Amino acid sequence: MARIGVFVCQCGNNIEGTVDTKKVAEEAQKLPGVVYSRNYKFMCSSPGQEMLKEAIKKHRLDGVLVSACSPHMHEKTFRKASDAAGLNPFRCEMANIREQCSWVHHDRTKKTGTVKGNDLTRMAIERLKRNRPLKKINIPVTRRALVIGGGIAGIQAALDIAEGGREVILVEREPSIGGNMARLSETFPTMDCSQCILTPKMVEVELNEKIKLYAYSEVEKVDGYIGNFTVRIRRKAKYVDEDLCTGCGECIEKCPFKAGSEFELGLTSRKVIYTPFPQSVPNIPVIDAPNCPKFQKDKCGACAVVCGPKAIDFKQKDTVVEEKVGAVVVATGYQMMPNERFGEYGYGRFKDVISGMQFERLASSSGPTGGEIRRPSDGKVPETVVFIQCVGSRDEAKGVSYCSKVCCMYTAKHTMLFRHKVKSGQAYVFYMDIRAGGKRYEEFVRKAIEKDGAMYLRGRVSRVYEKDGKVVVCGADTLSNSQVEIEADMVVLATAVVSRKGSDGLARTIGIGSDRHGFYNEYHPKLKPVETVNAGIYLAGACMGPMDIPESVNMGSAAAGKVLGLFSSEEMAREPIVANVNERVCNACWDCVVACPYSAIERFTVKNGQGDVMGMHAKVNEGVCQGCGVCVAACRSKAIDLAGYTDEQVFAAINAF
Amino acid sequence: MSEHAQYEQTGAFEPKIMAFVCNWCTYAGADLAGTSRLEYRPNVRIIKLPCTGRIDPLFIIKAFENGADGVLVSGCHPGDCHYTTGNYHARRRWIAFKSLMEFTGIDMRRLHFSWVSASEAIKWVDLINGITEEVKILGPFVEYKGLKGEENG
Amino acid sequence: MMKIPYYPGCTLNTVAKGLDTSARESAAALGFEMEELKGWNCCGAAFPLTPDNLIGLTAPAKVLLNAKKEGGGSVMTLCSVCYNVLKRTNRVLRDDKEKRSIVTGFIEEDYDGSIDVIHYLEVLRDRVGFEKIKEAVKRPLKGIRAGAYYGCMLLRPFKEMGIDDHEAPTIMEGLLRALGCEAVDFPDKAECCGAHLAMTRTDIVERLSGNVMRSAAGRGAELIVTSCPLCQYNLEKSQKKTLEETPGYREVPVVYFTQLLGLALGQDEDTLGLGKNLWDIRPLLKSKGV
Amino acid sequence: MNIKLVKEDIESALIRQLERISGEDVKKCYQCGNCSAGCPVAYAMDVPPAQMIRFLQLGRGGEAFGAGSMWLCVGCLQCYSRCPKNVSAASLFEALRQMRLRSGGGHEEVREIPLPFLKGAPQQALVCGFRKLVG
Repeated sequence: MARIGVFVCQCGNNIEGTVDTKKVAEEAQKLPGVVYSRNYKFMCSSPGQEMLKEAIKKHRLDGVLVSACSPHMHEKTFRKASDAAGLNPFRCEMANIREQCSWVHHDRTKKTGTVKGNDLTRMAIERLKRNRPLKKINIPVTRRALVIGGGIAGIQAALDIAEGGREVILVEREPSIGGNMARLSETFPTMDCSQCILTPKMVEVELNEKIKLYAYSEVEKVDGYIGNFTVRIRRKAKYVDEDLCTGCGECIEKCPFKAGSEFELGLTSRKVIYTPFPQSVPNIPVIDAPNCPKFQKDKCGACAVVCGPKAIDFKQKDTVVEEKVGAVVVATGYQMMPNERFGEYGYGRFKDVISGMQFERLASSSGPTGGEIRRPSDGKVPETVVFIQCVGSRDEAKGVSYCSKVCCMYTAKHTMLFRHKVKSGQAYVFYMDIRAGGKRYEEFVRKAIEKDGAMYLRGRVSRVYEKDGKVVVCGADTLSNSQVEIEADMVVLATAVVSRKGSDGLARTIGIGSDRHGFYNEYHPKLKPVETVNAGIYLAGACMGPMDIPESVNMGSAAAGKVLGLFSSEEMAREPIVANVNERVCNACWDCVVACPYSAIERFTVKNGQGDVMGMHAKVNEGVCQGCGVCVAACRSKAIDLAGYTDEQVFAAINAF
Repeated sequence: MSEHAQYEQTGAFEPKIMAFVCNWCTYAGADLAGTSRLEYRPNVRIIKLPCTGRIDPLFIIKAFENGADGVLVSGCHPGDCHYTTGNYHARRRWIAFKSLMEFTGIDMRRLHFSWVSASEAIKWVDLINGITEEVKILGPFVEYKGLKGEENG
Repeated sequence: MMKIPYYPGCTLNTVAKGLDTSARESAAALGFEMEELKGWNCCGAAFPLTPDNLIGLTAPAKVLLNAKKEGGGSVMTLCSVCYNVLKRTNRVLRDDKEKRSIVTGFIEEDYDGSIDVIHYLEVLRDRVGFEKIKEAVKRPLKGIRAGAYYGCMLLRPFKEMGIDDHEAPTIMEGLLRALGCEAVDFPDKAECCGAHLAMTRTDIVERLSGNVMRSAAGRGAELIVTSCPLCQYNLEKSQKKTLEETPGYREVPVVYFTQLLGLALGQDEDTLGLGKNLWDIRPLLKSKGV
Repeated sequence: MNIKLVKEDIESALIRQLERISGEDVKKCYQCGNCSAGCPVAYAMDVPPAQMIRFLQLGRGGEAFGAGSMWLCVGCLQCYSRCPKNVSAASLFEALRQMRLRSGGGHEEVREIPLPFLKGAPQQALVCGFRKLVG
């Protein structure tokens, strides 16, 4: 027989006002298994808790029911007190007779409240009798993190985690880290040079002993769960031995072949053996095999000839490495919408219609024109430049319904850069709305208009065509209600920020969600902005949605903070409210596997000593299970139960109704 | 006359309602009704579960068997589930289960499914008052109680 | 010989006879026959712009119904407007069951939108092929700088018409090059000519068509081809005004693309109906030695 | 211009009827102005397409009906094909015309059309023109 103690709280007059707690205690005393029952003024007070502890010891209680406020309020308090008195905390239960009884039934005669209070207490006692003692689950944590993506968000996360003393593996797809930020000229609203603030951070990554950088590599597979992930990384062949290469650049110098530069967005070309840009980290070139005659026709090989340390290795193959990590930060960034979708703006047909990102390169002192604004067609300095905002963004017809968030600001920046470099120039900006919400952002846009004389036109451009060496822009100015035509020398399209091509594939690989635009889903849009549904996997930067540099850095640091929190001890304790499978009953229909929102259930194969397959059953990974119980209800053979919410407990409560 | 008077046992039939609610939304919503000192019919008894997705249809049948005259299932709004998709499972199960219950002769006015978020105390109050009123008109549900009696007897 | 059911439409039977005859002759030379529908009526000359105007769908539905009854899996048009009206009507009848039942109830016979509406240009491109046309050319139009004017109805709305990119179409240029011409690209090739405003607002038509012609002439076009009788009419007629207003502007003949095709395939200039044009193409041909 | 805004106008039956006939939802338009920018006849309109839609959003049917713009739209669909919100100003113009024509008002008298035009023009111009402009 159980030995249950019941404590009915008066909560001053909060409960006592409409519930006769003495009577509730007396009624409880009559129930089988209840050996002790009383009411008290404030159970949560120190004397109340002490009383509870003493009663546990004195009456050798094996279960405690506190009939008081909502368990959301004080369940932790009483479980802690029980634990201190040597009672398993999960043998302590609460009945909610305040929020869901005394406060909502105002019958001062106490009749209504007492009836309900009795019922709730009785149901909880019956449930409590079936509570099994549970132990917190301890999961070992590999205190090492993986950061996917070496843009500013990933760099920030990696540096912060390393700063916290933990090892980081940073995986970057391109030959160099730096991401899109490395392409930018100046940054709004402070106008400091992007590379000047980014390059030192890139170097820091390279020098930090805690960070292992895998450039020119991709994550192929992520297995496991929080604290215990196994990651497979493909290191693409560079055809250059990293250990031998000194980064002298002789090979690049002597390479006779060229291909379009990805980094410069086609504005110029690069060698076939190349680093994306001079400040690349790591400063190790890669060979672009599809464009290299050595690979295609077995000709040339100049790079190998000039390489002093003999680092060129044409026979190099992709390698796959496996790493164990405890947490993953996804910081894969964004890309710009392909402008070819805008036939009416002539991108791709007219050389002098360029994208905003290309303009960044034109304005960058390390860019193809050395920072002079020269148009691509003939290298002339443009006098009139038209900037078109919302090219793709907020355009449902083209599939992007959202605002790209950064274009208003960088377009304002572009007009300023243009005006600073071409003093006699005139910038026109077509906009629909100006979204400059941010510290010093609105002032920045006003400065572009008032100080640097950019002419802002509220309206959209209908079409662009070439005429006599000019690009004619036909648009509307809805404020003056007229059609406007501008004969421009160059047109800059503020194209939409979109998710990276293949982002949904990576989402599936690592088990996180993405929205219909391919941006990754945070766990909660307000309260858990860097977490994902897959515990131990965090997000940083524009892979989650369009964001600017400060926001990306914020998120990178926030994700790092989360990772370091997780890594604060070697083991991670968690509530034992998890599902468990009765292996003998499980008939391996896998309905639970399909139902589980967390992929926490695996198809487990039972083998004997000889390795023969004896059978299969579902197996819950306690590290991943969040305790929702969906699998329990889905299981046809009743093979799964949820600790803390077992069928037995629920039915006991129903039966006591 | 104070409001409570109408809830007093006047010898008239007072239905018993059992509510299966999720821990994160509806339970918290019901708590909020308390902290806001809203008043509602005392006929409901709540059983808390982590998620509506945990609810086994058998719970509902058992509730009827144990004397419930009406049953309510309530959880987070679609898209707001603490466990991402648990309430969708509940909804799917509910759609299948509903027709089965209808087939077995349970008046669907006795069985309700609703979304109540942690902030919707007023919705909770209206819901409970509404269901209580509706079930009161329907009268006691006796068919399943008989079953239990036979089994026990 | 491949037979393709053909819907001429009203204008091709009268004012735009040249478009009809040149197309038929060219088809014969290229190995297919245009089989005119036995029973046909006017398409209505405008696809209703509002979705609740179903009465406007009855006339084209009747045309499509007849085409189906006559046994063809498709029906071909030459006029851009007919193409637009028939193709879009066909799509409504195919995709919208409710509208279909109302419209077919009105014409008292059911039609399910199951035939394909195609344009002569599509036949040339997709069934004959520009390469084959190039081989069939007997009189290459070497040295002629021709611009293709598409107008509106052939291309828009893109989702429903889909014959070519609606912002930068190239199908007619492909044909022009096959005939030996130099295809001149000009920005206004898909801008409106003014259409039926010719009836009430000649000033607007003169301005819009004038813009098109100046845009083409500015790029060096000596000749314009089109597939729409109304465009042809407007572009041709408005030039009187353009000549008055624009110093240095010289008249540019506007012909149907089929007329140029017929010419290159070696047909007689008179049967092509070239003499009926306001601005004669023949001096140009002569000057180029064609 | 001074407009007094009232809910009754914004939700007026007239505007709803225009929406029903045109199949368009005027609320969808966010006034980017692309239709006005690309419309070939906007230069001649007293109320260009975007502004016309704005009047409808404000519930000002009078301004929309009072303008001559509807008689100038030829339905070239440049507005619709470039609209980022898939709104067809041409359909709204057509709905305005339809409502006007259905109520017995026409824009053109047949006898005013010059005879040489009637003789020489392609039929399609007449058919199309009559359908759009004549009651």
